[in-house]
Amino acid sequence: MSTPTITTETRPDSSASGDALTQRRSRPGEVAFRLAMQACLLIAFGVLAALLTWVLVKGWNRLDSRLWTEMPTGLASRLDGAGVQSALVGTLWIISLVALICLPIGILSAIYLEEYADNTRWYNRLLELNIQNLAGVPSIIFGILGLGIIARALGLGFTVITAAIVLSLLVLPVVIIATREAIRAVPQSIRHASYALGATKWQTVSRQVLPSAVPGIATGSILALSRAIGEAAPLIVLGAVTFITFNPDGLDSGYTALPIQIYTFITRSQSEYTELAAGAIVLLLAIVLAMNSIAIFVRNRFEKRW
Amino acid sequence: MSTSTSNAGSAAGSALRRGRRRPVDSTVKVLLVAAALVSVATTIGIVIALAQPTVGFFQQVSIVEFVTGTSWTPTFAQKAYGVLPLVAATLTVTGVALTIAVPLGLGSAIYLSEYANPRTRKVLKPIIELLAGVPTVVYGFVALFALNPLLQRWWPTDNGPAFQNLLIAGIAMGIMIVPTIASISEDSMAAVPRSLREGAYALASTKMQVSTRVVVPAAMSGIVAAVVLGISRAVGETMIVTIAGGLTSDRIVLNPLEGAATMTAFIANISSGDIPVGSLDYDSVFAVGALLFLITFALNAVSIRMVRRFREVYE
Amino acid sequence: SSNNEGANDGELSGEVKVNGSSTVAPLSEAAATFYREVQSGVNVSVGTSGTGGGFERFCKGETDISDASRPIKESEIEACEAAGIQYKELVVANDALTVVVSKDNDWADCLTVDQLKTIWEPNSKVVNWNQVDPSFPDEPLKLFGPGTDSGTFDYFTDEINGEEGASRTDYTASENDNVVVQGVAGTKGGLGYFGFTYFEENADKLKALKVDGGSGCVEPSLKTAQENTYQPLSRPLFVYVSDAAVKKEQVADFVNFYIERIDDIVLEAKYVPLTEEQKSTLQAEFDALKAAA
Amino acid sequence: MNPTDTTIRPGVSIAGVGTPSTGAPRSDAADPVMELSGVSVYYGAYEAVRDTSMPIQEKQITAMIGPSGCGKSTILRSLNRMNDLIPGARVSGAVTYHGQDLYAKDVDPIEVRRRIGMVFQKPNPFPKSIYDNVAYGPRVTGMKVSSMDDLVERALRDAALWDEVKDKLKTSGLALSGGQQQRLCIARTIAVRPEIILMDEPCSALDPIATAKIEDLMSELSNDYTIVIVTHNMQQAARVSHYTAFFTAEVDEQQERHGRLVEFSQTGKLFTNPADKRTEDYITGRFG
Amino acid sequence: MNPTDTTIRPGVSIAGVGTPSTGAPRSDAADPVMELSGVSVYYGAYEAVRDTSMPIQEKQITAMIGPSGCGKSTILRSLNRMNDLIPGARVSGAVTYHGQDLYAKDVDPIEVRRRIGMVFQKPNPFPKSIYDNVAYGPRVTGMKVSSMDDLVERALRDAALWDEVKDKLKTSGLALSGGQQQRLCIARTIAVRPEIILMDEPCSALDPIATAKIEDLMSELSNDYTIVIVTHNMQQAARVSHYTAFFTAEVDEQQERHGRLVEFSQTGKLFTNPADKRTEDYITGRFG
Ligand SMILES: Nc1ncnc2c1ncn2[C@@H]1O[C@H](COP(=O)(O)OP(=O)(O)OP(=O)(O)O)[C@@H](O)[C@H]1O
Ligand SMILES: Nc1ncnc2c1ncn2[C@@H]1O[C@H](COP(=O)(O)OP(=O)(O)OP(=O)(O)O)[C@@H](O)[C@H]1O
Ligand SMILES: [Mg+2]
Ligand SMILES: [Mg+2]
Repeated sequence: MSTPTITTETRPDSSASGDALTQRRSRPGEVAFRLAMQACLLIAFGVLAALLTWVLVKGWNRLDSRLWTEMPTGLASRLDGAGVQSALVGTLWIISLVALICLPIGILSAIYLEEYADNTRWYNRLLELNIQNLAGVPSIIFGILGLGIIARALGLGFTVITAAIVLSLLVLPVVIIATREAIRAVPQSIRHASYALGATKWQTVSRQVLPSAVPGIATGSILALSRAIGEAAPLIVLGAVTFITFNPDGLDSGYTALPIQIYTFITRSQSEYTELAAGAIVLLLAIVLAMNSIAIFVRNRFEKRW
Repeated sequence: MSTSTSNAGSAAGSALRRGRRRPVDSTVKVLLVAAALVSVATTIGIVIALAQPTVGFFQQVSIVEFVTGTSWTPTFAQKAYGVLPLVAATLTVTGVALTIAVPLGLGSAIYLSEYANPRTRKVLKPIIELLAGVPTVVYGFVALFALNPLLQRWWPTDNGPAFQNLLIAGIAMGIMIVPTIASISEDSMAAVPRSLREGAYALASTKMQVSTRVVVPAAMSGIVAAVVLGISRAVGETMIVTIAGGLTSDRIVLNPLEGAATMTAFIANISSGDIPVGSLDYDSVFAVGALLFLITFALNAVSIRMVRRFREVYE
Repeated sequence: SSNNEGANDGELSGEVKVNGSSTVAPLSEAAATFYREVQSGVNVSVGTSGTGGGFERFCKGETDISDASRPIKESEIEACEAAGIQYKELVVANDALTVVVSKDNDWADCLTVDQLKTIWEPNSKVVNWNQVDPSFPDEPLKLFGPGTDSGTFDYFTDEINGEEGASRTDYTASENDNVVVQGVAGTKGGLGYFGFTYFEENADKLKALKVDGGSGCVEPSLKTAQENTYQPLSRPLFVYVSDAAVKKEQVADFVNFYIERIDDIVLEAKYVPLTEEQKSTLQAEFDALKAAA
Repeated sequence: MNPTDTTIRPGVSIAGVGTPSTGAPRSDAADPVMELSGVSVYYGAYEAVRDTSMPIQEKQITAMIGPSGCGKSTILRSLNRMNDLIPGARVSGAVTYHGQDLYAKDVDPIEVRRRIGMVFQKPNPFPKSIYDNVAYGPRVTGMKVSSMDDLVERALRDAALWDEVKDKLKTSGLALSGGQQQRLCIARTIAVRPEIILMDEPCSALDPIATAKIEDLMSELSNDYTIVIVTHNMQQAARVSHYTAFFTAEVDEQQERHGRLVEFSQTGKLFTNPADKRTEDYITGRFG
Repeated sequence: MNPTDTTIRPGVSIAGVGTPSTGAPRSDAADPVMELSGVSVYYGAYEAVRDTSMPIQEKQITAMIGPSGCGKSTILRSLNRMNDLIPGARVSGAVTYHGQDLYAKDVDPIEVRRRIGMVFQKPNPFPKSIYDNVAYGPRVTGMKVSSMDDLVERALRDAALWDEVKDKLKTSGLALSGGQQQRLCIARTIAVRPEIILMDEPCSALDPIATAKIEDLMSELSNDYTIVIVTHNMQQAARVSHYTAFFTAEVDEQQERHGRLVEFSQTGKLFTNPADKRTEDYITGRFG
């Protein structure tokens, strides 16, 4: 260990300094730190991987086509043959509607904020702040909003469309923020080039900015939808119906959804329910993780690095 | 106008006057503003949905009792409306979650950003982001049926943790938050300009010194924002605590080995319970909801400020 | 698979919306599952918004049938009246609230109502089994119970402590049946109560205590509950049906089916079947309702 | 405003203007097509360039030179209202185009930019095909064209790029080399047949060979177009331009830097016989 | 390796080396403290600079000039193993420091960088206080110092910054002007008392006044330190350096560009009497 004992008055003796380079210092702290950081990564993701594997094992017996071809049953004696088809279809209904409601509104809002709003104006700043705030509001509060305003005040009742609107509002900030970032990543030079050719604002936005931002928007949108798929809390407050043996057939139909179904299974004490819950979780995870993978792939593959 | 001629010079000046109408452009703008107003309507909707029952609640229960009382028993015959037990349970769970998530998340981020080779990072970063999307009901399930038996089995003393307890909910929540904290902190570390690292290496720093003395401090506002986001996710998380956290609320529980109701768990339970809607007890849900809304509001304010500072440093 | 005489044999369609107590839900779910086998065109949904949530919707006309683990309350009656909703209360099953202890508990077999009251009354200071009965060992008492927002809680507190909701507060309450099952099963000195179904489903893990309501120790069972000797903890479970709903063919048919198959349904849901007397009342109430509609 | 009404201000030497026949670099030099008088440009409260007056002669190349930050780009962008796009940017004084004040209330900036095109420092082709890059301007401005193919070909020929890309018009503009990209941007600009082309350091991101090509192209284009070019490279200004404006940054009492036009004259004169000491220092490389 | 054992390769003129007494810019010019022999640097499979041999004389300023992309920065970074930090970067040939091969297996790169400091193109102060910026190096290298305050003061004095910042040592280094930031980076570097300071275009982000200050500072520092500077600005090389290396990029058969050392000699000689035609073209501004 050659701690340089150098005062401010002197510097390394130059004639010796060539050799001094080879007296490699051993740095145990260095190694320990690296290992500690590596351990954090391994522990965190090892535990996560272990848990997900555990769910898979737990639900293994239920992982067959019964899961999506069979309806839930109200008969404890027939749990073995039961599935979660109505919940799966309900989830697909809801998510399609969320896409239809949330994506246009979210993308248009983002265009407004990024391209049109003069952010020196108080109302635009307030708008922006409002969206950032909404992004942090707990999902259960959206359930209260849905119950009081959308189901009751607007009279939409306890239907697929109510659930879709509530979840749309819940993930709207996610779509807006992701879209804004994608739009912001389009270099100013592209806009300037377009304006310099005599294009109007909307021409510039619709023909240059949006096409370039598509990968980022797609990524954000898919992530938002997959979040909506997994949400249970607002639906609990909304009083999602928990036992349904038919698939939704319209906007005003009753529904249940996978996370809700899983939650009710979890609260039952028979072990068949626990297994069924695990099976349904694997199904839910498969959907959510597949969507997230697509999103991340799209981003990494298609997003332009300007 | 034909392609072969350039604009006639002398007439060009006056041709600049606004002549053309652009109806598409003005229509579009109306549409965009309308879309942007949806989020405002959402906030107003939330406030309305919370305000009316909350006001009703506070006409019968004093605000002072609500914010200072140490027992919350609206569903019992002897009613008490002190919200502190719910707040305490929320803080306890959040504390446990952060104790796990902050070191693991930060450590992972440092490893990924400073040590891992680019190929490893390219593989691991998306996986982290993927894991951040696991629905919370899954963590609740895992907490109750996987972590809890482990905890009970390995607990060193006889007096083990309750079946539903804040510790297990906190651990599950911590595991849930790790990817978020890791991912956002890694982003902010990656945003620390290369030039700063080079500057530090050129001053004979070791890798650990560069990480801890230059990169982490420089990325601090991003890291703090990640942690604040983690806090607000923990505070607002419902499913894990509902499934695994317990429902006790008659007293302030600070021992994480006991079960207790968080604000969110209380709301979720009452919403599916048997008490008459519209009663005072039922309205307590909205009072708690309003408090939760205010708390996350404050957290957001902190987080937004942090993110802004983090943006300012290098842009 | 089953012979459903009496009911309209034609193909019915439409919806039947049931909502309410999660305690009663297993009955309605079983009914819905059986019914689907005969009328696959009718969509029966069973929600569990709780008895309160169920009545709220019921009295707004949003649902056809309300599952209830307690009788309708004054405020709810007013709400229904205000909205012009006429209804009938139908008793569809009996339940025996069961007091359970751990299998490791070898000292207690029977508790009197008074003993239960000492344990559960508000501000009770009982924290050890030997405070319940000096002959019991020195074993810490740990209490479990259902969510305090549930009808089960209301009923138990009313019968044991004399007032709905009057209870000590320092026990582990949960909506999740597993919590009581696992909690009591895993704690030597544990004690809890819940519906008979949950005990039956977990009889391998738990031991049910006999209850002495003044005329000796009675164990909870289908028989004692049906014979009404398991007192005071056996209670009725209700379904409320509105006039307006019965006007809908498919709802009337479903309720009719529910009543005809009530024994199968109760058996499937592991509740205590109705007595013959209760059954004829049930049929009579329903007939009256149909006549009114 | 009368385009010849150029106020000569203290500290600014304007030479060779108004006497187009004497020593003018081209015999066909005409009256100014644009005119700046007392133009100041602000970014918020900060006055980036102060009080600039100079003419832009028709079908001539006017160069702006000066050290970094002296406001060359700022002034250039004020000529086709590109500054409108920068929040807080504001122009005072008058910029006229054929006598019409560009900043008058009823002037449509979109029309302005159609007539006064711009080429940027970093080549910025759209992430579209070469063909679509060139066709974009005619499409958005709603030009009535008999054959878009012909128009695209002609623009690419005029930009001396046709031979290099004619077989791959459908490939992305981003797949070209830097110099080709810059010529594509020029082709794109001339496809809408502007009268004036503004170029902001169009060669600074290019290698010497590509630079030479663009310089040749500029001389070629000045037969048909009025060109204003900003450049860091004095040799380039000397090589290609007919008129040169030299800007510098002055520091005021509050230690703020403001851009200032120091000298404007015919290029030959400015480089061989500068009127101002600061110009001389700059062109002899004494600073910068 | 014997430091005077400099192979003269075809195509590279090395003048004024090995004869330090003849026309050497300083009378105290000594033996080379560093020596490059046959150094090539690769990024992955791409050979960015080929076969470079040149000496670095003690307490002299050596400048590297040449067009963009010719590998000046690459060579400079190979002198203190900063290239180690770029994944895939690799050095072949020998770089010696006092005769010790810097790339020998047992050499600790951190020790190397303690002795051979570096200043970058864009000032990159840490987002910490001025004081902490300067104290950073001594702290991380574990220097035993009697008084950190004294050390900081002295480094700031040596970097000609003390008077400007002495009253605000606790404010952030980012709050300084560009020129001050660059001097802060120099102060930070000399605080660890290196023997050699490498500077990669240290003035290119600065205005002329700040540039002049840094140039003065370099001359000052060359009394105590060996300095290697990369610059785009020939005038600057001519003004401050004692030796100059001129690099250019050659295109090979596969159209790949490789950096090459064209000529190395005493600065006066290189600028007044270049041995190579390419050097002459470059310094007379015929390209670049
Ligand atoms: N968008 C802007 N907001 C605020 N200030 C700006 C903006 N753009 C430029 N400036 C400032 O205005 C002044 C002039 O800038 P400008 O870009 O016009 O200089 P320039 O002569 O083109 O320099 P360069 O040769 O570096 O391109 C500078 O001080 C610059 O910092
Ligand atoms: N990290 C890297 N990875 C791959 N190639 C690189 C990297 N850094 C530089 N190069 C390439 O190596 C060559 C030399 O680059 P270098 O930065 O050394 O040039 P330079 O002479 O310093 O140029 P400039 O004057 O623009 O700074 C260039 O072709 C460059 O593209
Ligand atoms: Mg510029
Ligand atoms: Mg370089």
